[in-house]
Amino acid sequence: MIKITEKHIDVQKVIETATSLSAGAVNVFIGTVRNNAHGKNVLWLEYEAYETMAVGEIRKIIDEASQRWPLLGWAISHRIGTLKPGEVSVVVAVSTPHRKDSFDACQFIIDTVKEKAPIWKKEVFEDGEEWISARPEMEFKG
Amino acid sequence: MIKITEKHIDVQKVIETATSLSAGAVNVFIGTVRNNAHGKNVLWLEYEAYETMAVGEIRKIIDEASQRWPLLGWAISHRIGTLKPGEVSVVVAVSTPHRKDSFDACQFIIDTVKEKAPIWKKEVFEDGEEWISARPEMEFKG
Amino acid sequence: MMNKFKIKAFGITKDILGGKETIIEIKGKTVADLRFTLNERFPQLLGLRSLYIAVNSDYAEEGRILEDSDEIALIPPVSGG
Amino acid sequence: MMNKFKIKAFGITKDILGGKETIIEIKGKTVADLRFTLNERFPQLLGLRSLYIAVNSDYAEEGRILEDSDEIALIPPVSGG
Repeated sequence: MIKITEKHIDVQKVIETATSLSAGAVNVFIGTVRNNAHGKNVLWLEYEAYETMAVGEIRKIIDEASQRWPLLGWAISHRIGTLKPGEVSVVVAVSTPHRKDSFDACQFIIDTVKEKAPIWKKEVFEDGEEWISARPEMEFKG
Repeated sequence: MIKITEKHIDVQKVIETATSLSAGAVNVFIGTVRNNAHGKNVLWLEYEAYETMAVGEIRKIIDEASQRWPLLGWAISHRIGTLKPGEVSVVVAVSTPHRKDSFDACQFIIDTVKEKAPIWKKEVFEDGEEWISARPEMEFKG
Repeated sequence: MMNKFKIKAFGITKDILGGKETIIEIKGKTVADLRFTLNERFPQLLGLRSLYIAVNSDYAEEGRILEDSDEIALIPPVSGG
Repeated sequence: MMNKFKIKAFGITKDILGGKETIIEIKGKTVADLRFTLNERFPQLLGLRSLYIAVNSDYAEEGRILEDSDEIALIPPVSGG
């Protein structure tokens, strides 16, 4: 299951979708909106996706993960729209026969999704807003 | 939260206990009972714990993880008693500011719990049963 | 030879181009030609850490020839997750 | 000098000793003395991949002197998770 959604993500449902009866291990990564960034209070985040392409890129990432690890089940849900601190922005869940593979595959997927999927977030502070990672000078602000 | 319980583990509750508003990342490991082992059908598993000591050993593992990674929240629940295939035997959840730490800390905790916590499982097959890892010759059966 | 393309813009490029979709007239018909015109008209694009151009939902190479029916999109540095 | 201790057994050691708790009479009073007697009375223990002895819920060293009030437990190879 690959889902890009404006609605609240049901973590339990993502986990259930990824779980297989023959799996012994499920690893789940949950990204949440932090209430602070660069020492400033985050009011909310705006997430935007190029949806058709995001689904296609994520599908390629899953295909590559499936070749490298024995995935018995997997599911990804990524939120878009307006998110407040504490809300879940992304959930990746994978199941494998043994636990090390579940960690490695899940980490590969979330790392690569963050690197390649066309999804963007803008942090909104009291005194302004910025698209994360867009400009080089932002690297020095953190 | 460290819990050794005979009751069904509520995964969502373990995750919520470990989640912090200032965390950006939550990693969750879920161990489930496989429906097969050594090529044989598993009917059910019996888990047993030396509870006071298990809680103490897990507490030490969490203390060590807290020194190595910036844990903002954590929770562990380990099931004991009779478990059928598909049921959840253990859940470890940790939250950290950034994602790599969440993977590393969660993996350290589950690896070390499996190595040190006094908890045992017996697999029950149609034609017998065995305490996992108890005898050296079992290493050659897998 | 001038060619018109409709360009989708996301994230910070939506702010720079001033909208989700912009019609751009370019000389030539490759991805590189489009990039040249975009940089000329919207020099702020040069301040981005990276800018990829996607054609029909795939990252495109600079030499690719654009067709009228292509869906073309600007992909500034991604920051999902 | 003989000393009696109540020993908790878990996992496969519960099967080998024939119950959750067993009274063992040993010569001496260290963990090593207890281990010697256990191996003699229950030679199947020697077939285990490892056997630790816990005192008051902590892994104990062989030289540790056992007290009457100690909670003593056999810890065969663990297999939780």
